[in-house]
Amino acid sequence: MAVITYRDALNRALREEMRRDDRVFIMGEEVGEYDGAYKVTKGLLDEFGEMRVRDTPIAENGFAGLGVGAAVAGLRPVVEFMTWNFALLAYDAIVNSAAKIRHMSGGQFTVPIVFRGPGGSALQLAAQHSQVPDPWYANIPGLKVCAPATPADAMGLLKTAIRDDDPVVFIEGELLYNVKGEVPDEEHLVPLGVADIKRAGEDVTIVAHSKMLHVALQAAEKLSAEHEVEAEVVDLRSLRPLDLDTYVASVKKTNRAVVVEEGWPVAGIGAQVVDDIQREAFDYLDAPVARVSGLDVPMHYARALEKIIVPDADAVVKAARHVCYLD
Amino acid sequence: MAVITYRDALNRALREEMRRDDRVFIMGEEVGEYDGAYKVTKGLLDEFGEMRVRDTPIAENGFAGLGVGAAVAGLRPVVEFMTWNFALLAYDAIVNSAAKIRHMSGGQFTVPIVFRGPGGSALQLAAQHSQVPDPWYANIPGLKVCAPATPADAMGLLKTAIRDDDPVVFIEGELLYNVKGEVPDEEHLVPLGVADIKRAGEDVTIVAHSKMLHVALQAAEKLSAEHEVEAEVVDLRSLRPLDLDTYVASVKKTNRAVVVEEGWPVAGIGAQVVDDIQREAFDYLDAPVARVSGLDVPMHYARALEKIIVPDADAVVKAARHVCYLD
Amino acid sequence: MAKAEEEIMGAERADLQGIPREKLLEMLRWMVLSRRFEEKTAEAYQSGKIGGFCHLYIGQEAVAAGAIGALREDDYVFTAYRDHAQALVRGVSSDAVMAELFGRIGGTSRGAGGSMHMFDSEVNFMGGHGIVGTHLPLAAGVGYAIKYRGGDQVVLCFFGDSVVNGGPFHEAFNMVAKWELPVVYVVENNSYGMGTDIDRVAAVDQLFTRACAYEGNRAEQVDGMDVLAVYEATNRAVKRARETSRPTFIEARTYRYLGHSMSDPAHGTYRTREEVQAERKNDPINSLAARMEEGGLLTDEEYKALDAEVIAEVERAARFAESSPVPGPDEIYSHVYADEFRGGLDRRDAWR
Amino acid sequence: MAKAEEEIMGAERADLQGIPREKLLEMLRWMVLSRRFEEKTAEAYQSGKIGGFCHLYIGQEAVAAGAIGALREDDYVFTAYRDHAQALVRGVSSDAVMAELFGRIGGTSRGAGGSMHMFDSEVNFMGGHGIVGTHLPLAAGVGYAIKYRGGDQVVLCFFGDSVVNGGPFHEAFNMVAKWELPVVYVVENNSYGMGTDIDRVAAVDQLFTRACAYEGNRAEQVDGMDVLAVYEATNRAVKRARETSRPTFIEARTYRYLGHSMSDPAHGTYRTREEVQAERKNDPINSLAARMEEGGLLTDEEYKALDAEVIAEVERAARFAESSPVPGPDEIYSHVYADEFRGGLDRRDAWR
Ligand SMILES: Cc1ncc(C[n+]2csc(CCOP(=O)(O)OP(=O)(O)O)c2C)c(N)n1
Ligand SMILES: Cc1ncc(C[n+]2csc(CCOP(=O)(O)OP(=O)(O)O)c2C)c(N)n1
Ligand SMILES: [Mg+2]
Ligand SMILES: [Mg+2]
Repeated sequence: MAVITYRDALNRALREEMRRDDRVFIMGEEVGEYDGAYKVTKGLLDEFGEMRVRDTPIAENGFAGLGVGAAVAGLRPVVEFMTWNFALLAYDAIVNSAAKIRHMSGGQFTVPIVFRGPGGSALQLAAQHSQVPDPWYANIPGLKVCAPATPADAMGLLKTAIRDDDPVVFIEGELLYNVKGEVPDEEHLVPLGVADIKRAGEDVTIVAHSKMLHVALQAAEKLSAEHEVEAEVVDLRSLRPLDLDTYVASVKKTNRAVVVEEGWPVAGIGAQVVDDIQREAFDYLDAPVARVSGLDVPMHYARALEKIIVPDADAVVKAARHVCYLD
Repeated sequence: MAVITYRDALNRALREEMRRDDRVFIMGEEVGEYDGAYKVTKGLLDEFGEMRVRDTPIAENGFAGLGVGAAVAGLRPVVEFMTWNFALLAYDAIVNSAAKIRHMSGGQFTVPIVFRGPGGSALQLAAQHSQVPDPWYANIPGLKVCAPATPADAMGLLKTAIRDDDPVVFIEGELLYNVKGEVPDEEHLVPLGVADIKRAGEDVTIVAHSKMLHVALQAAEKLSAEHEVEAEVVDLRSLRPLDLDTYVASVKKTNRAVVVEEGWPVAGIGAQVVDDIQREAFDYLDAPVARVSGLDVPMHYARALEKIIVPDADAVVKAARHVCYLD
Repeated sequence: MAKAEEEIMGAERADLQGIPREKLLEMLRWMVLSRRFEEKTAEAYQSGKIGGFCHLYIGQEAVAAGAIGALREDDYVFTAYRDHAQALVRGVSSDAVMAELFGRIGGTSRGAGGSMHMFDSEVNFMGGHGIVGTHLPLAAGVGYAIKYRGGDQVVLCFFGDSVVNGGPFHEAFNMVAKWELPVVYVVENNSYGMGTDIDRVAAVDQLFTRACAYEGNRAEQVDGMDVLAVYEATNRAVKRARETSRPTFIEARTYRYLGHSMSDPAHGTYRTREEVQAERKNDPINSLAARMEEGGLLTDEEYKALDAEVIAEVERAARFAESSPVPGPDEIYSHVYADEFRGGLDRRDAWR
Repeated sequence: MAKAEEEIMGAERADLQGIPREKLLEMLRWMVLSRRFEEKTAEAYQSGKIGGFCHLYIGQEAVAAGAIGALREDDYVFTAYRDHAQALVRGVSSDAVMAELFGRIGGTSRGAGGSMHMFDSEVNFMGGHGIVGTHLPLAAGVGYAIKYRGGDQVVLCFFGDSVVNGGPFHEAFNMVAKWELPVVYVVENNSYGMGTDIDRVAAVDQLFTRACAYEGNRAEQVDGMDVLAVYEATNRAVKRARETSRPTFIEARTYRYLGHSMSDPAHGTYRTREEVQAERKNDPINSLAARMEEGGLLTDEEYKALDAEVIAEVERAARFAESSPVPGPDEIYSHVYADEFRGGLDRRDAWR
């Protein structure tokens, strides 16, 4: 298995799927001549040409809608948002068109499209450029939503998303592009809607996704090394469908849970996970489920505050100790 | 106390605030010459003239943004969306501009604006016109969010929202406009962020808001009449801030809860309420909290299916009996 | 009668403006069908058989008939929520359109879409969209797909006058012009967006002039009450799109006789009875029929027979709709996803 | 020397194109300040004192200086994320701008906004907006407020070339034209939106011609490397806005010497070194200085003194920024709301 970056894993997924199926094309700002703002589409224009690697004007609602139309007509567009912060302008195209056309047409038309790009905060990008869009899309029936944390999952999920007949919102981690990991050399597909236990443990379940998986894993190491707590870390990978079987089963084993997310707390993904756990594993819970989320504020520019706002391993450790009644 | 409709209560609130403060103006599609698509702005153009009652082109993002600019410059705009379904086009203006300018400017500029209009399903309006936007806004720090259920609350909250210095998302019930109720003759203000116990009870807490409050109250009557269960019904009224003190206290008394909402389940308002309850009242809970939500599908046009998709009193009764271990 | 004169008369008998009698009859029938269908729709709505928002097209029939008349079978049609006539003219069966209005399984979308969301993949009828202006980028996307595959089909996209002030219009127009996509955009300028006179909200006097901002996008204004004018303009645009893959913007000036939707009166608030009456004099069906009669291409009896046949079709459609089953609960999740995933929280609908 | 000649010479000594020496010197100083400030910014960014996205304006200084130079104190200024020069020229203190870049309490937004979000209510500097094009409707809203109150202020709104293809541009332009709002929109056409040549994405050859779609919106193209041309065009537009409450669209053709942001090289991917070098010959600061020297309005010593003074100001700003405190945790919630409500879930940050 090769060790490659998350960025290269995405690039490989795109390239493989574009080679495999000539209906697949990518469009977005700077995806072509510039190789992508984050270089995820590097080299694709050279290999596939302008019709299949299309630089767009800055018109998120327009080109997202154009992608939806192309999908309805049988192509398989991958629409890149330079970041998900700009996709607020395309919220209508995604929610009112992509998610609903199949249903509104009584199943006559399908919308096999992937909307992808980085989400979450990076480093000091401030309020308009540091948002986690996860719950805005996970709430919407008609969409599927992924948020991979590792290169292998990024590759496997993106390939599956492109082959899927439904619209998939694919949220990458802006700070994960340089993260390295093993990726199978052969074709690698990860099913949508299936969580993954990234670390086994008996004492507490930590549920996380995307960038927060890494924070959760760090916390698990600290808990093990410093507090004699063995955490099981569940990586959601998909946010719609949510794989509640996996995290509920884990909590039934550990009897305690901490749910971590980078986004804002109110009606976040974590709230849903808590709801599922308390409903399905009520009698197994030895403590209320704790949530660790981004603080309930627009992101600050100042690095010192950004560091506090985004959850870190210490916060997760504290919450885990709390649900283990160790504090 | 006069008995008036929810529509007239809103109209009275607008008129009183426009008379009281000449910085208040309203803009939106058909708010002027047509008296509003739902007649909420009836007579205002005649009384206040074109600058203060402004018919707009169909350009939701544009006029919402224009409202934000006017607010930053010191006016107090009320921006009407004909329905919240169209505000998906304005999501960026609300989330990236209205909610963040105060923070991004370090508190130098405030954004005293109200975005209002009907949300939720009405009758057979199908997928694009029957959406509940509540969680998309409740998730966003920088906004305040209201969703009143009665004429008195509609009036009192709208007046408060207009006087508030922060951007308020005000979600009316499309099917509530004709609902009648008592409204104080004197000036009536309802604070933001304060829930209201609309029915007292000992056996189970039902949390609801907007249209679902009426469903919850019906269910409570049935539970009392047919099942000897006395439900306490908490009307959230505001979705941000959420008044968790009130519903947590109620659950500490009843030890059981059902959370009802019209919208989609995944990461909905109800998920957050469940999270709050299980965290703050864990030791008081005699059963997992149940949620009753709209089904996880785009709305069907066919009346028979719409009736199933939107929660009704029977569904709430079933859930309440379940948490009372009566089924 | 001199030979030459006879020839001219002969030519006139066989066509109007070079459009053969067959085509004229077809367009006439489409317009009458649209009209009669919607008269029935209004009746069914009043009696509670149809619900929701329902926007009638009466008065505007020449636009759908003339424009869609210029298409080939494999071309595509998009429109907004005022979509019954476009669907019928495009060849969606009147049974299926009526059943959709009734919310029945026999409807185009099995009752899921209703009045505003007609779709028919058989005839490339692409909907039926409810959020003003947002189908313009979708139409551009189908144009992109055509170009991508090297096909020579054309996309025809109708929309209302109020669309020209919105962002989606601008973004779509820029992309189709820049990328040279085979899309024909037709604005049905009926002067009003709901109760708002377009002149009160558009900072442009003639809508078609907005094309000036998109080089490569040709624009033309036609009398939308004249089906032949619409047909000819669309023919030119379709030819240009098919042969050179370039967009055209057609402004068809038309008029809706009835209210914006079933809940809006025909006149009163924002326009006078006199205005509506004056416009009604210029009826697109009457004027085509009259011109065909003058030209000796249609007799009164023929017209009556056509009308009777159409009425029979519409009545049959209503009976079909009435007898088609109401969708059952098993339909609720059946078309949300292409696979078996039926929603995020299966276990949540336990209370129904 | 004849009397008349002397008079002319005298006039020439006192002004260029009728613009008095005072004003010329002011604009020259603004441009030099912008340039020197950003040179320091680049240095501080390289050494890690500034973070996030940071977009420099070097090369474009004539646009901010010329346009803002035409304003009155009580007018308003909006711009995008490339906002340091606009802030400085508008009169925001260089200390506060630098401290904001450093993310310190002494910054314009107490370190909450950073490079992209400069705001200063003291001088009606309205930001500093990061989502392309979305500040155009905000500027229209301030125009609405002015008209509402019957004032005669003007709103000046800068934006980049890529904005002209987006919906917010269209919606804002339509509203300001229709409602006759006193807004002057200035597109800083530096030919590129990040790495995309505007000609590759805009279906129009000359950007200012897009105004054709909005009657009542006058348009004008100016050499954005010539501060006097920008000043004069903006003067005309401001006069029109102030006196008749009507909008103008100015296209200032300019050029950015450096990359799009600190992470983008000045040339390589999407433009050549030669192109950048050729454009640099046309430097707005040098050419104003040269013209003033030719006109006898500036000596080399005067210029050097001005530059030295500016450099001192910038160094002082950097020292101020450096010594200004880093915001503490008590700042986190302090400006989200106007009242005491500090977020939805107070009890959730227990783990920090
Ligand atoms: C984005 C959006 N805003 C508002 C509405 C509500 N609405 C439905 S139709 C309509 C008027 C549209 O007028 P026009 O485009 O001229 O079409 P017409 O109804 O005349 O065919 C409005 C405002 C909507 N459906 N979508
Ligand atoms: C809506 C939106 N899409 C994409 C971006 C990412 N982005 C930031 S700047 C930029 C290019 C803007 O170019 P232009 O408007 O010409 O301004 P310039 O940078 O040349 O000053 C892009 C694509 C954004 N900030 N907002
Ligand atoms: Mg119209
Ligand atoms: Mg540019």
